[in-house]
Amino acid sequence: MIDGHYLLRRIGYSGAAFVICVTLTFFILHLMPGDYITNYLLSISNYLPQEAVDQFYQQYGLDRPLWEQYVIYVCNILQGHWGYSYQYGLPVFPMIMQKLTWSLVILLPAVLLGIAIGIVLGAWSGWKSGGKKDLALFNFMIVFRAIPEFWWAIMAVWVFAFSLQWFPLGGFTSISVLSSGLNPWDVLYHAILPICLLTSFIVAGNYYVMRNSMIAVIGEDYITTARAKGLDERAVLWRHALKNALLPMVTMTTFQVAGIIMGSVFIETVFSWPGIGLLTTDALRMRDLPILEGIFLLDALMTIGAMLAADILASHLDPRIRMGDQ
Amino acid sequence: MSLLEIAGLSVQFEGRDGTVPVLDNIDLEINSGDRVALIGESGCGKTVFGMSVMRLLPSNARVTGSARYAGRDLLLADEREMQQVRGKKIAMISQNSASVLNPVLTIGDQIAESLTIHTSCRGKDLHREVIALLTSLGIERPEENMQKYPHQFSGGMRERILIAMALACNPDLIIADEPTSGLDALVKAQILELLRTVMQDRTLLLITHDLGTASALASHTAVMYAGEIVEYGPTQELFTYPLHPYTQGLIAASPSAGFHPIPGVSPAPGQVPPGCWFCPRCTCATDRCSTGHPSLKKTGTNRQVRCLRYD
Amino acid sequence: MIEVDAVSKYYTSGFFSRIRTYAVEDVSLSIRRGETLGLVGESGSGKSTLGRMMLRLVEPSAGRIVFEGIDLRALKTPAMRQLRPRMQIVFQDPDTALDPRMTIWESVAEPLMVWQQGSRHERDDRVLELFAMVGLQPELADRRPFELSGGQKQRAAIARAIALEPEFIVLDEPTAALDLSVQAQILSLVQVLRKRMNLTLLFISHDLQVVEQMSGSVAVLHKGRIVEYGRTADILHCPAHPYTIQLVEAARRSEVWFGKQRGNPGPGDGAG
Amino acid sequence: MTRNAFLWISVAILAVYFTVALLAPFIAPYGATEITGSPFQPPDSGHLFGTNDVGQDIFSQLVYGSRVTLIFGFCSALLSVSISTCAGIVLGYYGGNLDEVVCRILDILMPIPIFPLLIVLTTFFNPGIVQVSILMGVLGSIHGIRLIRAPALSLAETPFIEGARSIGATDLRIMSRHILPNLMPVVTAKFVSSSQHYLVMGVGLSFIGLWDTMTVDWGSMIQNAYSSGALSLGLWWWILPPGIAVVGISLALALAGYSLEESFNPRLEVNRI
Repeated sequence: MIDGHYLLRRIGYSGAAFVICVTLTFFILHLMPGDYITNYLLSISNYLPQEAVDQFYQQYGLDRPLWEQYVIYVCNILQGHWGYSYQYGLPVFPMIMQKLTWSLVILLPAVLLGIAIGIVLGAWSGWKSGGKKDLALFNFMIVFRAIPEFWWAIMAVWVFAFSLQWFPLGGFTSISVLSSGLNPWDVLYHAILPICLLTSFIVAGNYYVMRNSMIAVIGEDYITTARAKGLDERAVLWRHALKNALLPMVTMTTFQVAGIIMGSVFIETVFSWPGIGLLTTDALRMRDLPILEGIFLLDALMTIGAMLAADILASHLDPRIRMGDQ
Repeated sequence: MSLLEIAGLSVQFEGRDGTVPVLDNIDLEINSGDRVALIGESGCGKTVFGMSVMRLLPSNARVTGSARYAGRDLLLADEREMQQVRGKKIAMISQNSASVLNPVLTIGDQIAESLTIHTSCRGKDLHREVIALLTSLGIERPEENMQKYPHQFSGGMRERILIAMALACNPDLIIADEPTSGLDALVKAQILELLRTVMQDRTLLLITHDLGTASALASHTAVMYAGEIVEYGPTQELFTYPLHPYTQGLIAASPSAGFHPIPGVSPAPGQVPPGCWFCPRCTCATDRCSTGHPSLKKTGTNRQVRCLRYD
Repeated sequence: MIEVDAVSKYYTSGFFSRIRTYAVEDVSLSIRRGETLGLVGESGSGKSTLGRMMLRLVEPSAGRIVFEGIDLRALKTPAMRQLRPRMQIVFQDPDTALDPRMTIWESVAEPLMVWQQGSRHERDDRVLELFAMVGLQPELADRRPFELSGGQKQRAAIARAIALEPEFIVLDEPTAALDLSVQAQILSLVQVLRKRMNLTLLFISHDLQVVEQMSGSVAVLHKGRIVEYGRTADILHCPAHPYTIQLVEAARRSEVWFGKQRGNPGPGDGAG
Repeated sequence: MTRNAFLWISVAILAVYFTVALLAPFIAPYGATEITGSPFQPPDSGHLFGTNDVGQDIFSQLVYGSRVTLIFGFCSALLSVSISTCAGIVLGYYGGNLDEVVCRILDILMPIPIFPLLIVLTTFFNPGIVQVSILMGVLGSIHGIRLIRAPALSLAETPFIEGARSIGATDLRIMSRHILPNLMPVVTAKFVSSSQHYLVMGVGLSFIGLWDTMTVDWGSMIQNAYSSGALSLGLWWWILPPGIAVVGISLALALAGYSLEESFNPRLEVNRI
């Protein structure tokens, strides 16, 4: 049913966006003073045997013309060869993937919970807009969102971990891991506070968008039409208001979720959670460009993919896009 | 037999800067089989009137008076009772605009909706019913069209769909709010013809600013000015022998009469002059018109007028 | 005075598409000085586009528009700008015809400001004069559009349009958004101004009856093409094109519904 | 409290912050990196907010640090909103092929994540506050242009703009006298919300170590205190002042932003009655 042209165009845009990202990282690497192989080798050892340099030059095609290097670079990226970390001398891709797994442990539940709770609260608040409870919740959310994420995290550590000692101060596991191995319950215990914090950030973002969207929808004429048919309020909300209010949410939620990588950087830094966020902070301090570029590429891939999915979902939900708007 | 009896209906809106009166002391009786038109210019409160009977005004509206339907005052009914009335007993054809139909539901779903709430019609029967409705309103290929979404229809077709939605449960009274505004001349003529046919033996409250639409559809006409009814009577009589100076002015201002304008502007809500509200624009006003506010007087068998000249 | 010769306006969708959607197709007409031409058509028939093309507010895709012997399409932007004061437009919807952030005074005075006409003092006098010409009370001068009624806004829009004493005015459904009694006020104002300033008018409307009152000749536009063009009375009495026939019939019918019930109206003859 | 009261309170708070940043040398008793006492001194009359791990005066650091934070937040917001407004108005007003091309490019750029890109670029350039502000402003305007272009486009299609063209007003006059004033509500609200956003982002970036270690600002102060264990050592005067400073200005900007947005968005207002 989906308009094929629309879909093709969207996929084309996504591809172009990724090409731009890859090109960007390629040129950043190449515009570095010196070349990236020398930089890499220098960062792991002070002594540079000429043969090693030559071998690397050949292997990475640095002796070829720029466009050939570019092609090789793109091929490498596509095959998962994302270069070597200055800091650790290890290949970037597996490193990032391993950290990503840890990030997902807190990101996944937070995103799912956050979207669900945010939408429900926002829809309820928008539906009841103007009421006392709505205003109380709305004002609370404004204040909540205004306070920076890392500050919430620090305060949470202070109150819940340090003062009340309900949760550990940070890290992903207790010291007992050395003797008894990784215990899922222990990890969960360490993850609860970060997950709660991340969830509430996502809730706050989605709440605001959903409430506005709901307020816009309940002012529409078709809501009056639905009431004039004799529908009860529940049916008006579920059948007529909710679906329309959710349409702009699809795209906005994607933006929110894509932006959460920033929130997770702070959370992971404050809680020393060994995910992408902590890796980012580490690499930033050490100016470890290949890792940062890898994180950027990964984030770009995820965001571009999420946006594409959101576009397809939106076009599926909204007949005006699906049928190709006249 | 009186189907809907409205007495002393007033509506005020509470805003930031105090209350604004919109409707003042409206009395109107609609008998079964009547087709009553409510004529007025924009801002005179005629749309608010329809919405107040349906109890669909926003929460900052204060409605007083009574609207008795089948012996029950709708203004006192609770929300659950109103839901039983809306769509089933009293249905509405809203002012036609692109936004009155839900953009994400097919028109078949939207028409079937009122049947689902108010009748036990389900499944195949429901499908058949919707198709019958669409066919009776001159929508071709109903099977195919009921799968379409509102944005795929033209203004004229949307109007037909709105009429179908209103007729679905065979209501006792239909309130049509500007059913022909925003349509092109040809389409408007078609819709008027259609409404004439389907409203033949129904009870209709027509809200419009268009004298042509009123005279084509209505058996009785009420003329509103600045939130009150200034004249009421059988349509034909009223247009032939208008009594109130405002009605006379309206008719003279119509295209076929050669655009003789009424001087001045309608007062904004809450800013009516003392005495007769039409007085500052009236060509036959006397001194007493600017002091005493006239009441709606019966003149003749079936006519009422609010003008001091007929006291 | 103004001549439209085989003018078309089409849109292509996308960069590479060759499919043309015509808004106006091969239209020719002419208006003599002091004459009023009515342009009738339903929404989407291209009548507004045609009116705007005659002022070159919309760029025609093909054809010639000649104003007083000057080919408008051949003019460069500065030369066209010099010509603008001689031709004006009044829009359908008074709500959007005036800048919402300007006072009525500023809106009416803007044309004089743009062309630096007279001293500040003289401009003020001129604006007052314009207010009087269109029947606007001077105390409305400092209000903003949202504080005025539709009729008042349309009067202000007309004052702005006549401020530079144009010769040709396009009236794009000036009363379609107005109430009946206000419509009559505006139309009679237009008639008065037309005589007083010897204006040439293009009167665009979807309402045959309005055009009948306003103009001596009429062009009927249907799907971007002129299907009938001639004296108003002739066309109303014996329309030739099927579309016009339908249109006239529809107008007649509503007149019959209404007219047969109308006796002897008039504001003066109350049945006292 | 009414919306206006909120707005004025926010403006007053902002004024205090700006005064402090402007008059920093007169307000701060010591230099930002000057060692003026023994480490970990609790607040007293000599050191209003105590001292940190090397004996620098926290109050002075706070005062000087406001400069970095405010410059980053407001400059990048100003740049981003200026670019967005100019480009948005030009695209919306002229439309046509230029608009089409630019919009498609923006469509493509839209999903590129700005935050990691900024980190990569700053690592590459290794720049100072001004350069990062510029980068941030330019990257941020990718979203901003769209935001301004949409209302500019619908304004450009309204009759009063055509009317202005028909009286012979030049394009420049139309854009500056008609379109821009009508967009001011959107632009103002966008500026306030962007300042808040960028300011917090700047502190955050500094918290995770964007600037070099010599730059004193609120983010690096918090980072310094947190990573040195200020919490577990109970040195509340070390970590609280910069945090409260950020929270204060961020709240003021957020409240101002919401009040503005609400007063310009009649729909939200109606529902508040």
